[in-house]
Amino acid sequence: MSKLIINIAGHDFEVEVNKSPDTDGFTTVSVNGETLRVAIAPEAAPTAIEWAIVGERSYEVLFDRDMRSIQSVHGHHELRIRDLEAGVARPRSGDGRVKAPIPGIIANVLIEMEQTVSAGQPILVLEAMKMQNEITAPRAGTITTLNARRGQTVTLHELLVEIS
Amino acid sequence: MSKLIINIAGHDFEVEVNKSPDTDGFTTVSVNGETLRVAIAPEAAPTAIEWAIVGERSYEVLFDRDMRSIQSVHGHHELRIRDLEAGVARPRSGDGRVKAPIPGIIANVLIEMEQTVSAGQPILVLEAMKMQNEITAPRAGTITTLNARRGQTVTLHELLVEIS
Amino acid sequence: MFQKVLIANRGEIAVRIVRACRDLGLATVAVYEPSDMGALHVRLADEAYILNSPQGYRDPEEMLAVALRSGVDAIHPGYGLISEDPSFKRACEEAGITIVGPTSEVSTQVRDKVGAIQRVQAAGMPTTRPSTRTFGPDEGADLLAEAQRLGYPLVIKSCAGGHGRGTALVHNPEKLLDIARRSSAQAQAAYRDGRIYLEAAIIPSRYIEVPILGDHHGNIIHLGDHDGSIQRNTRKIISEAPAPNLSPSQREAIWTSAIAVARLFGLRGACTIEFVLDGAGNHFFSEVKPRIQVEHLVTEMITHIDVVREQLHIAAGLPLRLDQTQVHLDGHAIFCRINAEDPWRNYLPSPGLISAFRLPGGPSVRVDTYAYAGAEVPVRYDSLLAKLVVWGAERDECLQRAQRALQEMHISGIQTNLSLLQLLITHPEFTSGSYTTAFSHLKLNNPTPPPSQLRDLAAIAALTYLNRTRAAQSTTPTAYTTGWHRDSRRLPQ
Amino acid sequence: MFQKVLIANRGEIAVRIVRACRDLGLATVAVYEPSDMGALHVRLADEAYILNSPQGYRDPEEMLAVALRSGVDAIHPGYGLISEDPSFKRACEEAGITIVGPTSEVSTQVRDKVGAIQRVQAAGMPTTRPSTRTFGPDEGADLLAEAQRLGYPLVIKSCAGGHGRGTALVHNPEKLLDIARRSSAQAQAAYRDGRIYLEAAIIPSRYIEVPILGDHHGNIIHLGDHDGSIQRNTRKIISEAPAPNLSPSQREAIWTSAIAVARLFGLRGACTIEFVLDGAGNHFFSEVKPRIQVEHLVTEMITHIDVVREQLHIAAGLPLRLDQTQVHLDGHAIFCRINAEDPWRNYLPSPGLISAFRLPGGPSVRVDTYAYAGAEVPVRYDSLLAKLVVWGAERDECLQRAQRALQEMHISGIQTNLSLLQLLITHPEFTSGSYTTAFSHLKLNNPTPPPSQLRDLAAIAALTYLNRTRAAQSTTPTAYTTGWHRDSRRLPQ
Repeated sequence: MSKLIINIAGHDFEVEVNKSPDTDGFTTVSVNGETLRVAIAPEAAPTAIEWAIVGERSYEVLFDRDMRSIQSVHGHHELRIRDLEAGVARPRSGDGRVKAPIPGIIANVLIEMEQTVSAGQPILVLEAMKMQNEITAPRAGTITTLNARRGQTVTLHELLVEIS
Repeated sequence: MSKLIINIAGHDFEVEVNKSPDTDGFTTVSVNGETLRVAIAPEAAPTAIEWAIVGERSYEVLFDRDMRSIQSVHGHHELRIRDLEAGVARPRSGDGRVKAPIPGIIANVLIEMEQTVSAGQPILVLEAMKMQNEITAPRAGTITTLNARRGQTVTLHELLVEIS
Repeated sequence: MFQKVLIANRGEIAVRIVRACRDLGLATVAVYEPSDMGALHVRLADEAYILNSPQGYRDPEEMLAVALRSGVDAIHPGYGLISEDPSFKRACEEAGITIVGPTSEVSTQVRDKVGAIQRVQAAGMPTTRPSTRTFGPDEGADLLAEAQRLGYPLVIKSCAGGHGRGTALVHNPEKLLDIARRSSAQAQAAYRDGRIYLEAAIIPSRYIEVPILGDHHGNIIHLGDHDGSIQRNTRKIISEAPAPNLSPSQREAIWTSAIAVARLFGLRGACTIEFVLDGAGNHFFSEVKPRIQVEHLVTEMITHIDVVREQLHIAAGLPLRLDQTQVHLDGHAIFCRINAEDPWRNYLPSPGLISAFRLPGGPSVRVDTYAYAGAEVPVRYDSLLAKLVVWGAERDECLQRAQRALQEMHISGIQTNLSLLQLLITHPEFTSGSYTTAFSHLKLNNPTPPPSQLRDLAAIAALTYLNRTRAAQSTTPTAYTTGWHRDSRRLPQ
Repeated sequence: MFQKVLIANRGEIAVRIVRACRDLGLATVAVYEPSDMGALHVRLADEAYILNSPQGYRDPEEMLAVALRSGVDAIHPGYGLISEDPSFKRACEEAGITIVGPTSEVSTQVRDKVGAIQRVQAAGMPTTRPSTRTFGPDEGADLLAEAQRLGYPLVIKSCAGGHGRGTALVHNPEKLLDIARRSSAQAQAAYRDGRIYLEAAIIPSRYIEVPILGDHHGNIIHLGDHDGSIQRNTRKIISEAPAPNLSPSQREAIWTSAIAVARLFGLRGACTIEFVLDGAGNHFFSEVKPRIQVEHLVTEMITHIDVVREQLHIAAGLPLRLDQTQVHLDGHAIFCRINAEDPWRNYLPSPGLISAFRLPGGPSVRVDTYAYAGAEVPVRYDSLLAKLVVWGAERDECLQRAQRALQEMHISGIQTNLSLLQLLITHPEFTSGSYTTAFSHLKLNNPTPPPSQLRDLAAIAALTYLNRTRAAQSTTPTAYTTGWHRDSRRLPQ
């Protein structure tokens, strides 16, 4: 038995999962105390297109890499998963490191070392795929690392800025 | 340097390959003494659709699992590859074991133990995907193993018959 | 119009029906056998019910139970499976659920192929000459006597199913019983019905098919014609619309016959009237298909009519939205049936995981399929994998585009008949449009490309071989290390 | 007709041109930068030449050298890259190689957007009101003075490219220079040309586009119209044909203007005449696109004309095969541009390996793309991944089908704007057809599904999470083990 809190589009659901599927492939899941029979695609291979059947309702779903969003024909929703067995919850947003989200060229540096920034403030412009992409501060703080200069080519996940 | 004999659609080609591709990704290959520059898809991942560029000619190719056929827009051709470094050539056709090529049900058994069969003679009928599929003897000989009876369900590659 | 439709089928046709319902804003209910749980028709439907009885898709009672449980107001049966089962239709009618297609009564009448021919004959129209009755697999003596009466050559046909599995030409009495047994077994495997009948053979012959639409208000229109003469391994794999090499008056005569047959039987919904054409160009009624055709795409391309949408409209009791003068037959279309099978190994079915899958694109190209990269071709069902149709303003343009689309389409992981289709559509007998059913038995030679191309392919094969053996050093199959890799492969006739 | 055609482009448009050539039986020559070696346009062409200069696809000299070396008799430049470069066209003309599209002279004239507007104005037709000249990024004072003369609100436009990157609305002088600098930088990134000009804003406005075909014999026809008002992140992502909510007389007037503009410039081949429509329904000439449009599929669906095929016919000197009365505008089409980008993260481009890819099918649905499962979305190029177009006899049918096709389409491994497109085409302002360019800036709320659906999705997410963490026990990303997984995502406006 696993217990999770699933937050979809701002709504909390308490989910309990009985881990062994029956012979038809359905697993019994309780959501906010309501019992559902749920079948999902047997393997989460990267090439698989994920599907699920809940009772007699059919779904195709698309999670992003970190399961922070769920997409279906019903729309694109933010997703937060809290595994009650994995201990204390820690928000991920505390991280002040800014890494290159895609490879590209630094088109503009909008901040300086030691500068104070607010969350959401544009700090860099990264040119990639013929677009100028603004990179914003993930949190408020002071710039303590600045590894980006105009015209510089950066690789995926390269550390560009740190905000403390 | 590797040396191979490639037989396509009954035509022999002696191929020598210089193993290191140049910076553009082209490898120098000699075919019957003629020098060609060849680039092929970097990895043969099962999900990849294989392509090649020979000089300035572009190809998409499809090999079957054992590289015994090659398909392109120019047609479907039998292929035999002889690797001169892999020692003496041994024809594969000597094998008299008949395995289930696909899962299915034995719809009919057309031979008996100890019976003499000729190459190409129908020996079994396997029903699968709503079709009756005739299985023929891969070589002439005597039936020495018979593991198939009418109505039996067989799995992929299950040994059904042996001809000695 | 309906609110919610149950799709009593699987595979690409179930997907096709889900699409038509969605395009009309109707909710869809899919059914699935356990082995089809992740199939596309299940994924795309709004609701999905598992079928637990051993008969699965072929169980009329469980199907009706799902219909009642899910609260649908209509059932679309597709083709095959229980689509032509009059008892299922009757049960639906009695339960007050609309079943898309002709009534159970009409289905019973046209299902009796011999009876249907006799009725058309009685109405004064030309028909093929069938045996007076049908035969089980063990009625050898009676069959021989009836064959004698009809005269040779003759054609054995299955009572169930179409022109396909079970159909065989017999030239003399010596071979009749052997071929009949084989036909019966094929029909049994394909349609779960081993009964057969005989028909005087017409040689050379062509199969000309006329799709019609009939509503509940007495309106019947035809949607042109197509040629379904080309089969391989007992399956129609290429159709083209309009049928080539027919004069306007021949075509008009066939259409008129088709409408007359449709009126005679009171056909409703989308049906197809099938004719055999003899060498002199005379047409003979052969049978009625009281359901959507596999190759209906070829009709949709030349009429711009969504036939499944029209089926739903008609079933809902709405009058036809077009009269005959509003049906514009525009250009030319070629349909190819892509099967998961290996034509170079006696059409051995090829189930398994599709590792790569790329569809052709561009203008006037359409592919209907349940498959995609990463999908599984199941072992249990028919080998029909995808349906390709292309359109062109002229036949030549259409031929060129069909060739291009087949070249572009790529499927690996399993074997398909794509290379066979390429051979067929570039064959002079096909490109000239002069083919008959005899083309189905023509031995095809794989043309050898010019030496420079073979040389290039040899270089590619060598480099690929070296890459693969290097990559998989430890897991090299024995076949790779024994020196020669070969297999004798010829295209069976 | 030509024997062999060089395609001086990449991506889906290069693939589209290969298809058109194949459909005509012409040999094709592709070019590729080293990073595009395995790209689809290279695979599908008969020949492929590597471009070694650092400018690659944008190097007119190397392109011409390949054309001469490969012995082609025509070049199709597609759109973007060097397709509108008069110097490349002139070099081809001088080398005796036909370049598909208008002459270098005409290209020079229409490339000067301000000059083109002035010429149309001089011919007595209504036009937008542009600045008298163009500006570089550092001409702030002059720009302010010119803006004062034109009056606010006004639109900054890039000299190169289309309505897209660089276009920005300015309401007052305080913001002009900041916005102009940004526009210029965007245009520089997208088109390698940072020059801009100003235009008096028309609010509310719609962009109405009229594709035309002109041959070398003085014949010019139009192919209806479409609405290109809807942009997101400076790109037209939805087009529909015909443009909704136009009266027959408005439409007729716009078509007449388009033909007149085409005659004025002596346009040949496939070009598009763009107009701005004001709130009162008056139209104003805005610019000429002297090349195939990204969204030409929308025209092909309502006319059944293969526009690229016609381009080749015209370039070969053949007269138009249709006159205006033979162009039947049939039904309705909606076009969606599918980009490799994350609309939920400020449209961040999303290169990478496409792990799953499934196209929609069924009648009247078409997707043109260079992508397939296992293909790579390259880092270096535009985010345009696929083009979806659907057709319906009526606008409502078309809308329903567009929604269905977007739901069916599945791409994973990279981020795409599919869910954004779904939001847009189901938005009341879009479905009513009453939208203007203001719709491009509308903040969209992701509607919350009913609680029972959220509950189901929660159950699915939980089970998937458990499966994934179980499967990848050792390689679990830290994010999975810290308890909360979250990210604040809002759709930028």
